[in-house]
Amino acid sequence: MATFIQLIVDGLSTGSVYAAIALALVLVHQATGLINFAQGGMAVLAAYSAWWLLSRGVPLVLAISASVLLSFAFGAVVERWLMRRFERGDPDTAVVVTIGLLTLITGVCGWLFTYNNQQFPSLFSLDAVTFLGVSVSQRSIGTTVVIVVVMLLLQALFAGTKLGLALRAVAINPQSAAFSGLPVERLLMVGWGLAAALGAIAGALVAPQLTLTPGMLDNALVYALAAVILGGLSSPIGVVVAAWMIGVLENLAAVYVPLIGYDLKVAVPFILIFVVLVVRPQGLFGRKTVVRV
Amino acid sequence: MSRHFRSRKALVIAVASTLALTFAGCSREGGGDGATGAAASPGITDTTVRLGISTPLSGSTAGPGTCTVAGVKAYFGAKNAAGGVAFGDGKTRTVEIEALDDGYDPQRAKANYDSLKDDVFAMTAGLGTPTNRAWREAAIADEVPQVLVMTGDPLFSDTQESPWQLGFVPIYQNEGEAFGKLLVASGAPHKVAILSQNDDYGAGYVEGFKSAVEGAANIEIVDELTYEATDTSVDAQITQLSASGADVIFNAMSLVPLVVSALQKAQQLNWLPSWFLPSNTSSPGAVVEPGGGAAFPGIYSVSFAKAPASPAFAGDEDVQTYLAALKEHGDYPDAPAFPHCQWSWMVGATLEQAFTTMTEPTRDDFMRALRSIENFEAPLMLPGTAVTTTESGQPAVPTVVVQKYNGKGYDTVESLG
Amino acid sequence: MTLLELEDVTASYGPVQVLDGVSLSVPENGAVGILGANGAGKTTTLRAISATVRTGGRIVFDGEDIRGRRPDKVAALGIAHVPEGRGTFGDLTVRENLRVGAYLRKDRKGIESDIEYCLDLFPNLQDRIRSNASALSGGEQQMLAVGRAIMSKPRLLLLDEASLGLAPTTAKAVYDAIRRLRIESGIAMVVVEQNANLAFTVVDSATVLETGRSVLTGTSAELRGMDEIRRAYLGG
Amino acid sequence: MAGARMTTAALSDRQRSWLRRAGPLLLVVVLVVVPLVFPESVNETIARIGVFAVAVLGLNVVMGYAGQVSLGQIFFLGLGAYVTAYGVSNDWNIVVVFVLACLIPAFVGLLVALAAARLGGLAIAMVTVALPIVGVPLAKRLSEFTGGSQGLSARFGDAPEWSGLYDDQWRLYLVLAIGGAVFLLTRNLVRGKYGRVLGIVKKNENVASSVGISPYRYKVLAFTLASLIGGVSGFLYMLVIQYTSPETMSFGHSIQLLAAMVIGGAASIVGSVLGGAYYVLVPQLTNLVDPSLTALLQGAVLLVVLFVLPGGLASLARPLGRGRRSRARHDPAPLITPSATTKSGSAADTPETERQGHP
Repeated sequence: MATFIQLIVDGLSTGSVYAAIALALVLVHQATGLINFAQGGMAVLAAYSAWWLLSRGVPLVLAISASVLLSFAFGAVVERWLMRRFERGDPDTAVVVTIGLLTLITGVCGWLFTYNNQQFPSLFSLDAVTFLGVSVSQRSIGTTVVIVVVMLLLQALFAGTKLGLALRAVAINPQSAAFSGLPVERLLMVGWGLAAALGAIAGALVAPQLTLTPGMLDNALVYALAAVILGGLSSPIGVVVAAWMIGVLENLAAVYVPLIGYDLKVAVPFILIFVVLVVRPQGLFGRKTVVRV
Repeated sequence: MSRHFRSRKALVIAVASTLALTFAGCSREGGGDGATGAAASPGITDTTVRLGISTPLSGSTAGPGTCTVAGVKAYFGAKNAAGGVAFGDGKTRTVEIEALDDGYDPQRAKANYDSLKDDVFAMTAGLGTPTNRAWREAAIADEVPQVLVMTGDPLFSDTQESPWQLGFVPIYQNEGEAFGKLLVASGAPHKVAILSQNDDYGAGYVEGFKSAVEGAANIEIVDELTYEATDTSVDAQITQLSASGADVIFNAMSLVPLVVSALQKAQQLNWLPSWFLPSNTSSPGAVVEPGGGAAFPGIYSVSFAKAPASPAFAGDEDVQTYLAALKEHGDYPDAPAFPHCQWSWMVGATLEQAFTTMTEPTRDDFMRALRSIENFEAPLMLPGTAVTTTESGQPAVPTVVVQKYNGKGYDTVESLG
Repeated sequence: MTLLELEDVTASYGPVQVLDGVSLSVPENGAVGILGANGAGKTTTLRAISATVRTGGRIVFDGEDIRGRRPDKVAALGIAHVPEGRGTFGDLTVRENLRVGAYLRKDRKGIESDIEYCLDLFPNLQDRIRSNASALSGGEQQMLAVGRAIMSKPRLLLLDEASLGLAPTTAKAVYDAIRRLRIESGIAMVVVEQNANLAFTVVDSATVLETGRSVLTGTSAELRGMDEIRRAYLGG
Repeated sequence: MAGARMTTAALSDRQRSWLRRAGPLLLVVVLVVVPLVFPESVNETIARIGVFAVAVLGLNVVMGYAGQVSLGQIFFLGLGAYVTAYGVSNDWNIVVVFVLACLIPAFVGLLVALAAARLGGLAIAMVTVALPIVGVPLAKRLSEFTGGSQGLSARFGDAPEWSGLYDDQWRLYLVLAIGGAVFLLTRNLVRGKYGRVLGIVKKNENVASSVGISPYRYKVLAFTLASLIGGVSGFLYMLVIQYTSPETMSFGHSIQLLAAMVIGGAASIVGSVLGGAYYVLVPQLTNLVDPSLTALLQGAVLLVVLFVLPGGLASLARPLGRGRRSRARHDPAPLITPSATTKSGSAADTPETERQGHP
């Protein structure tokens, strides 16, 4: 029984890693209508910039804050000088451009910082907290708490604020948004910037656990995508819940379903997606929506 | 000649084709004759010899992949700077390295081989089982040496199956076996949990380990799990294994981040077994220290190379020469984070050893020379290990020694505890 | 007093010239129709005004030449464009659509009372206030599009083919509401409409375009009386 | 203005009619001669391009022409390769092996599509992501058939004695013949009735339904066809590479294949060839420049190419060939334009279009 509960707790903390990237994917999708494959790569770049500052003696919190700000600027620049050319064309092309961006960023990280694993210090201690025979590290708790806070902020941004509404409007229909006086181009830049800044937070949260390499988030990206689809593209709460579900069910399936086992547990999120989408095409929490990947 | 020449029967009916055959005749000649006369193989002249490497320099295995090039480049870079390598035929040649990136994609590895095979004398040092297997048969057909490659796949060390191949690093089975023997020899009862990578690497380790502990009354394997190289976490596996009550974990894992987090996770669960790590993921600085290895009763690994980061070898002459050359000629300014850098340096030394006994500038003679090295102590090798290429079924480095983490680096141990 | 004046406006998409000298004058509180065949440049004329196509000539709004400004800056001057195909925000609810329309306004209370006004003008939207726009019927979407546009409290409304794809009764309901809006608010309008009969229920005068050129301008009454207009645009 | 346009159109018409008559013949002659004149390494490169051109073509059928996002095309290449490797190493008749390498992936594709196409576009994307992601560990588990992570080698297609050809020449002929046949059949298909129907389904499923076309059936058809073509590319993969392992069908390669399709030019036959060439040549090019900067250079090349040619490399070839098939942009048609010519001229420069609305 203790193992069972421990597996659930482990699943939740793994799920939090997926959730961190998934939230950034949701943000950029809500703000630009795109699935951004480079989201993980931008988070890695942010983590490297924080790591570089650390190695120059900047305190951790300051380094992470600086990387968040830098990422905001980087995201805005990417939108302005790269994505803008593709924003009104074929969405498939724009997605492939983000794939190219991911490749480029990975290459730049590898070139500047090598492909070696770098240790990235955590904001939270690795010490375990034990409760009812279940132990969990303070790092996992801290990561999860930050993610929940970010999730609530995002939810509030989209549901309640004028900026959130404007970002979504621009993503859905830039022309009508302009007819209503929305500064479309600036809002697109802000959308990319915010997503990149959120990615920087995600990067700093998960880098201590995954250790910093240029391809650190490649494997997590697939899970994050699955969480995004499962949770519903428009709902931050939905994707975080979906990411946790994936993390937990994956563990339980691996241990308790012999046919699946540890090797095929990666199928779990997709089975889950299949089952859920049959019942609710818009995802667990999403509203009915028209999506292009 | 690299390829078997076949007489051209006139088959082609079309006039255009006949015309083209003439062109073909032109373009097909020219390749093949080396500058030293009819006997020389491609890629070798009186003054130079060219070696090819196809290895991952991008993607998830780029870290160790970069090392496989850096070591060889550093070794021959230093030799070239000192005038070159004296070959057994009395000529001194400089060694050129042509390294290509395959991104761990078998298809690209084959493409790299295709583009290199007529320009290089031999292929060497490349990392990866599927990427080396992808062109193994082609290399046999073309009679191109594919030697001292970085894979523990036993196929490459089987002289019958792979006449033009030779693996460098110990086959995975040997490494697993070495630790198994140590465990059996301890005499004390041990419960072992196994966590291995779900591929030939993990399976090879486990196979070797099991063969060593088979029938031993004091060893019981209580649980055995796998993980995928694409997983982001092995927390669930560690949780499950911790419940097995094992006091030893045999952990055949090739990914540094996952090893680090496995060590951390076990501590969190307050499960502190003796820990076995493979040779390629036991770096003191990059793995054990960040993983908090000191908390465990013992971290064991197998090795045949001196770890430059270990204080025991900080003043070692071999190590210092190596580190200086790596920086200067290997295009590798940082402290090497993977043992593959050291291994590939040894590959360089082993190649030189073969070169010095080569009497003809041919691939055939090179293979003969390479296959007749015995007990060669390459630089950076640990006492008790040596390069021996005369034994079929075994790679160039057939033996490893078991080591135990001492808080900074590793000490060779004869027994558990 | 003239609110909007187009003088010899030209426009092109890449190498293809679509407007070749359009002139138009909209008085304060007035409503002008644009008639013409497919491809005559009606929609492009509206796009020229709202700055979503590159143009030449002069476009004077409230005494200022606004040609070449950014679309959102033009909108900020008080020009609201209801594009062909409605251009609602499909994934936003009806209320959110209306709030986006009021993006430039800061008066919370005024916005709320204008939302109420929109719902009064288009009672169909009342029940669908929480629905996504994409779930609305075509007529409801058209109403929402007009509502979204007037939420910005514009001085000039550009209306493009508001009856397109709607059942005749629905189209009439939309135009009834637009006429009421005109009477109650005095917003000036430029109305592009295939169905000239519908357009004449709202506009005072109209311009006829042919291959990107203004060929005829007159009051509603004058134009209704002309045979060729009747044949071409009024269905006999 | 209009007059000038007419002249260009007439010119290119004349050009095209000349090309139409002489082009195929010229192409066949070139294809027959090419394997004979080039050195071995070039032949091998061309053969590899052929393999991936076919793979990209399959992806184009489902994505470019039918508009269904597929992130898993590499799975069918891998499946075809495994079937081929298994058949060859068990000494089955090579024709039987080829047929199975087509039919088994097609059948699997059909099963997947029957389930996924019912769910709509997004689910197809996610189900197709699952194919390579789950396919890799599945291939390892079925090691009895797949050789596990060590993969399967299978050498076949050596030049028969009577041909008097080198192996690489013979193999290249096989690739050109099989690949050429697939291209020809696909070309006829997408330019015919099916192609038009797929175009309607891509543009607007509701419209398709309203004119009596079942979008479901055509999506399933396109997906099955893409899987079959993927299987063929897998067969060719084994012919040329002679080795396959779970690594062959990794998700990363699937994404690269997608990039190759877009770079080549979506919904374009020529684009598929160019995409295959891109997939094979760019890694060789980056190796030539600096092997340690592969990712950086590849990313940069991809971005530069798309920045200059958002329509892909095929848009370079377009003015020469079938010039005016206007690309499927999401252009709400700012005005009811008088002719198709005007429209294709305007598409590129339309200042504001609705990016995402109601399909």
